[in-house]
Amino acid sequence: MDFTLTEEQVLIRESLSKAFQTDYDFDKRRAVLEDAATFHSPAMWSTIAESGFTGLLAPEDSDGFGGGAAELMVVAEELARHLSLEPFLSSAVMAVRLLDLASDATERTLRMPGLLSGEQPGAVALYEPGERYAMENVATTAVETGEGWRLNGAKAVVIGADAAAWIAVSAKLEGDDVDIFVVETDANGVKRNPYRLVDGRGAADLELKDVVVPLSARLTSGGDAVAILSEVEDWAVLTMAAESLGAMECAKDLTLEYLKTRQQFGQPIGSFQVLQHDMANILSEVEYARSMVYWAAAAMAGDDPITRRHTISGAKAYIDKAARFVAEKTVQMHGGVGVTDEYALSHYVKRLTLTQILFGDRDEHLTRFLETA
Amino acid sequence: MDFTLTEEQVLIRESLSKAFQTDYDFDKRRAVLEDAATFHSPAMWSTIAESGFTGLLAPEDSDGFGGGAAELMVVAEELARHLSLEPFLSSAVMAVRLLDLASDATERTLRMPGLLSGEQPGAVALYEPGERYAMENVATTAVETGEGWRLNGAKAVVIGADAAAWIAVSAKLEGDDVDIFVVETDANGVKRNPYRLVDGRGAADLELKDVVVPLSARLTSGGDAVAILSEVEDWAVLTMAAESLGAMECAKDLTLEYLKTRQQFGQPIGSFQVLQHDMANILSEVEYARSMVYWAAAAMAGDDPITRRHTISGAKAYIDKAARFVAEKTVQMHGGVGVTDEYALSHYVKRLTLTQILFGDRDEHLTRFLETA
Amino acid sequence: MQLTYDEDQIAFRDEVRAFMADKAQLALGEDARHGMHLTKDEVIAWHKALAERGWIAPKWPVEHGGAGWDPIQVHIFDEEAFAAGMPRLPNFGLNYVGPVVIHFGDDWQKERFLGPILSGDEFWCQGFSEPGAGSDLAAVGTRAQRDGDNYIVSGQKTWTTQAHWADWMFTLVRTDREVKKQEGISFLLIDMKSPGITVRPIMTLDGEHQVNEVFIDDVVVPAKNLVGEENKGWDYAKFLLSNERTGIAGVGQSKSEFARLKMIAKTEKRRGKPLSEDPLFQAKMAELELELKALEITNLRMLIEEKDKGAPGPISSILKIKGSEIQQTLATLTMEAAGTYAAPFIPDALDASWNGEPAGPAFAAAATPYYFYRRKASIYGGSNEIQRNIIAKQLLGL
Amino acid sequence: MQLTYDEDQIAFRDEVRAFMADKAQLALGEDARHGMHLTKDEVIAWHKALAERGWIAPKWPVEHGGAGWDPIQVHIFDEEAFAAGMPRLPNFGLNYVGPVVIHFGDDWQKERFLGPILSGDEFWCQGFSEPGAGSDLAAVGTRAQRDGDNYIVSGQKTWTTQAHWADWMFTLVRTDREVKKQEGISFLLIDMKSPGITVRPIMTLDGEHQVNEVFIDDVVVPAKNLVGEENKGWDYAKFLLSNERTGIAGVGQSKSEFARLKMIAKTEKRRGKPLSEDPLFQAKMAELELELKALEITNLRMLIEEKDKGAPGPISSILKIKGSEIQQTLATLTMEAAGTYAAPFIPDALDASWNGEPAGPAFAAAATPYYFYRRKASIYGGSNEIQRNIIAKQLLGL
Repeated sequence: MDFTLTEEQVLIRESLSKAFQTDYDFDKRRAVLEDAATFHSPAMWSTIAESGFTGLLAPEDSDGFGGGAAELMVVAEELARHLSLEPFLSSAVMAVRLLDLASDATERTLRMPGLLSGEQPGAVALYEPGERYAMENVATTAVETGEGWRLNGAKAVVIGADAAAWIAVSAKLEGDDVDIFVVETDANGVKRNPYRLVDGRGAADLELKDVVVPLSARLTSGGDAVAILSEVEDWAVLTMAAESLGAMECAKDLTLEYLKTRQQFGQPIGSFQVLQHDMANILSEVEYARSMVYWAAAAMAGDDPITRRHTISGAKAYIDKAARFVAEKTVQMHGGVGVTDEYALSHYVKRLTLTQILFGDRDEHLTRFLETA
Repeated sequence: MDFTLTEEQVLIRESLSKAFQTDYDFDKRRAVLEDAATFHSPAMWSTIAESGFTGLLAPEDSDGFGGGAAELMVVAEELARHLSLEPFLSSAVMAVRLLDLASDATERTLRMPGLLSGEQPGAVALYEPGERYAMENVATTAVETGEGWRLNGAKAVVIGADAAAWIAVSAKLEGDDVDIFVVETDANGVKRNPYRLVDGRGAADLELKDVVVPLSARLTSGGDAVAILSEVEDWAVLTMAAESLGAMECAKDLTLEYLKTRQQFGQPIGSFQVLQHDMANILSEVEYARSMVYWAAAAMAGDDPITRRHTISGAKAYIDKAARFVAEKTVQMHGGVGVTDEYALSHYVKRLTLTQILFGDRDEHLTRFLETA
Repeated sequence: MQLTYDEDQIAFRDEVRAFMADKAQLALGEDARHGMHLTKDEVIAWHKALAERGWIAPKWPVEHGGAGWDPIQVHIFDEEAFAAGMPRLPNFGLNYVGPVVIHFGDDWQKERFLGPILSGDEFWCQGFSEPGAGSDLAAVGTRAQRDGDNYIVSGQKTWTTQAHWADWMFTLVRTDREVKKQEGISFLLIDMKSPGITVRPIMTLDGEHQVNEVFIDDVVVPAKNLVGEENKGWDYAKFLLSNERTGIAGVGQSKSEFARLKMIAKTEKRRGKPLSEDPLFQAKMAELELELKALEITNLRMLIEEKDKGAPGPISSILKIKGSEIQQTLATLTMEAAGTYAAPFIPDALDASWNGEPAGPAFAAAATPYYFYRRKASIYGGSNEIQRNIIAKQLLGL
Repeated sequence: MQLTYDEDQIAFRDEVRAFMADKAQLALGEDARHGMHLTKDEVIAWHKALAERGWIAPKWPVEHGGAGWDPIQVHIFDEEAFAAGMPRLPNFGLNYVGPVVIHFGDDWQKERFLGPILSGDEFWCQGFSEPGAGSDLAAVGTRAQRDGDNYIVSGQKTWTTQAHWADWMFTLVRTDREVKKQEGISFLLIDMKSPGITVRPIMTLDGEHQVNEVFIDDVVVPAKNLVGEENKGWDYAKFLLSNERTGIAGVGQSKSEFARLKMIAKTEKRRGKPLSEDPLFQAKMAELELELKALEITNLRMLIEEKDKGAPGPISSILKIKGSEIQQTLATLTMEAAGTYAAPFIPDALDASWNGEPAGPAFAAAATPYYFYRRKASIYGGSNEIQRNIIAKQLLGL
């Protein structure tokens, strides 16, 4: 039993942190946030790709780093600390894992280099409008034609779809099998409605109207889609959990600092017992959340998909509660300053709110935790 | 709109309080509590009956006081303040309301005087073992015989059954109608297993083995039992709500006093901000609970049984939460003293715990509140 | 013990309800309910309608153009207005500075200021908070130096809601630094068009511009704009804050928002079933409904006490706490109801004039911004921590 | 990052597990799990079995008869023992005073006291708390006056668990009143059979007699019973309290209680369905299970830190808080599971020898008393409020 990071993991964290410290401070990031056309920083994204982080989870035979859940945990925590707006989650986690799990060698050879170089980011669509977090409810259809497959349907809140060169979507075939197809975002009939998410990252709703894709675009066969997308979702949930932890740590540190410096009624507000106890509770919840991220990371290494999902969902349910508590409490303890956009806390709070929403909220994961028990 | 008590209601409260103050102080009550044979004080019970409180809810044409929910609220709150162990709930609320609602004039004329004099207390059995709070699940059977009805079955945790001269029970007839029967506790085949409840009041489990009752013992016909028992239960729930309020008020007062007098680390513990805020929350919850008792009392006067039940259940769900919070928090704020039997607080805490359990817990009433919306 | 309105109150309610029905075209219905922003014109139209009816200033005495209602009537009016989807009006003039001028102002001030407040021709903002002071309102650093017929005022205010709309600002300024902090404060009315006033927007995490910093740099303010006596400003501020307490529970608005949430729960699905059939979501809804019921009845108890005794007293602190918690839970559950569609964040979509493409159901666009917005409910007007301090000291004697 | 036991730890766990299986007849199975009280004989039988195996004092050094285990081993042992339903042993001798005597006692004291603790022949109680001191342990009023080879001790102790069973009591006594309160305290061992000792039971709200007042009236205590130096007792007390922190999370016991609650939920019905299919009850169970999992992993993190660095440090305060909250929630849900049958209160029914008629399912009799009993979990050993003070001061620097 060992909870320490390997030397390699420490190096990963440090090199990532350094890249962000120099090129992505609060003001530079603000400029990215105010850019209405590109929702992230192409320069930062290049740096991330050049440093090899885009290949963190790609297998070594695809020129990836071959990292696993522990490495992802380290990276995601750090990305959240620096409030990254880059499409790491959508492309380097979800698209990479999907290609690795779903596609044959040809497709992988074709698309992995673009993911790793960062120049052809991918995205994965999990849900459809009105279906909340039920990815097994697929109304999008795929009909075989002479030239390939014709897709029709819609996908909701596809993370990173704004920046993606291609998007993986599930669609129902005749006979009700659900398979995964790759759609180029510039194909005819693909309509994206891009927007920022709560924390500033990009996403889009997706409409597919008679979109024709080649036969090779079908990544799975025989209805494997839901199992594979579930595993991709589990990776995404782990990413959210680790991001949440990173954001909680920063919100905690900012608040502790504020308690020590901010004066009211002639004394630092940290001298008030109620705020001391609040702060003790925050520290405590962050520590417990960290334990739950470890638990989730360890589960991703396991073989049994039910146990994996049970643990991932349990961890998300716990961490979402901690995230809400820390986000709401740290704002409250800051008073007015906590709600201003110009102070970093509100940005961590937004991230903590987003991580609660994406890939299943607390109620959803509590239910999944019980179902998989 | 008016939230004040009438002069008459104030008089009721004061005369009841006076009777308890003189004859039922903490030590005298302790003696009652330690009496293994009789779970209440026959002397105090006589005083209550002589003062007319046993007839509070009985109609005037039965020589009762003809009071309603507001009067019951006042009395129950006061009984809880004095930690009464007397069978008021079982006999003066449940049995009186049952007789009034269910029985014909003959039976009422026969039994009401015994209830009012306190000499022949009654009790009402609502639930069966293993069925929790589902009074519609009746396994007890009633079979007509030449001489009357033969009853077989069991009833769970019948409040006041230890002291009762008769008990009203539901039983299923041929054809699945459920009706209410009166059983004399000294009848052949009636077995009681008496015990004290959490707060010291008496109750018993009841077994009926080939108990034969006369034809006149059937109080309802055509399966009215559940509707009538539901109304009796609603009266009991209102009693619990008002008792809970009285006990919360006392727990609050004891704790405030303790905060002001108890010294630790060289200062009264009431100077610690965390305890001040706890106390503010307690005050607040007690005020809100009081409002919910008013809401419940007002609902008992209404005509529509669904609305009545909706309100009663909503109030109980709210008040149970407040009761748990106040009980647990006041113990915590007292530290070790709070868990000792010799200090009054623990007795209020026990009462607050019991009121959460009896006649449906919070989950049950939340569900009922939703079902009746 | 009588929990329903009496005949007069019911008649009053019916009168208000009829008025609301009559003015239904002014309410922005679904848009307003879904958290869309109103234009100034829309707000003014509603203001004028109320002014015309003599209902624009519910609590002002009739001789000053008010409705002269008692607290219960004010409550009934609020409930009906919110139920009908009418917008909340900016209240810095009507509910804050207006009563102060009526009670403590001189004839010239009454003549000059009350009319434009009633007509809606002048908007006000509140210059109380200062940087670094937080809930310690008496820590006023802005200085006003008497100079002939004027005061020369310098300092800074912050969290000034709608300063960018306002024509006037009522302020606390320090006129004596030698005495206890509460004793050297004056209550001064400042024209926002005065040279030396600079308004800097503060963007908040809901993506909105509502509050501002106001820099006051050697601003010349005529001495006739001083309300009451010099150095007595703290008394007027306390009077103003105690008025703020009425209506602090926000019962009417929360009831209207709860009704909307119930509608939403009927259409939004979780695992193929509407949220109105989801046991976990329903349990949260039921608990919230009961909290709101407890607040409503307790608020009525306090209003009757206020009606009988003239002032709500410190017990209103408990209303502020639960009222704000309920507002926050309402926003939280609405956000949860939006599911995945709580994630997109498009503040522009809240402008009625926006013509971009919405993501998800109509209510979803405002759900998360509103959740963020409601974080303020437990901070402003004296944070909930301050309210608990008040309860402990003033009600419990701790 | 490796979240599972290593090979050595698994081998150790299997060894413990085999031992537990071997001694299964000593566990009182259902009775113990249902909260029935053990007789002193039953407790002693288990004590002797462990003593024989050399496992009675897990953390004592081997040369003093201990097992010499590291914190992870102690944790594994606890988990297995609780999972097998073995009773918790009184730990005032083994875990509290024993290590103090080992570290600070002289040879005579080691010779005299350690053996009977290991053999189970002498029970101990802890004379720290005094009336009116509460969580302020240094507020010691009991005085010890040196008189030749003896101390004459007078004062009063309270909340003294099992004083009515104990042969000996270790106490904090005041030997100097002129200095700071922490500096005039000594650590003295008192024979409970000494003339002048009076034990008065304190009944608690769970209907039990576990704690006592101990009156000490001019009791003559030989000076050789002084541990370490005079006036250094506070140091030894702090050492003792820091040992108390290991195992404070109560993970093993809570896991065993959770498993039992899961069984109960399968049989108890609500509205015709078992609680294990009731959405509200299941949501509470799931939340509790996750709290317990978070506690378990965090506890392991701390244990490894303790193993590596030698001491758990103040971070263990967070374990105490959550550990006690979980214990309380477990008791609360068990009470809720009992439904109507949580209402009867028959303390006698918890004696295995009782032959009255039970009311309701077997687990129900102990459910509400246990809920009451568990109220103490957030009070003793430094209340949770004190723990938060410690976190704020020692970990956060506030």
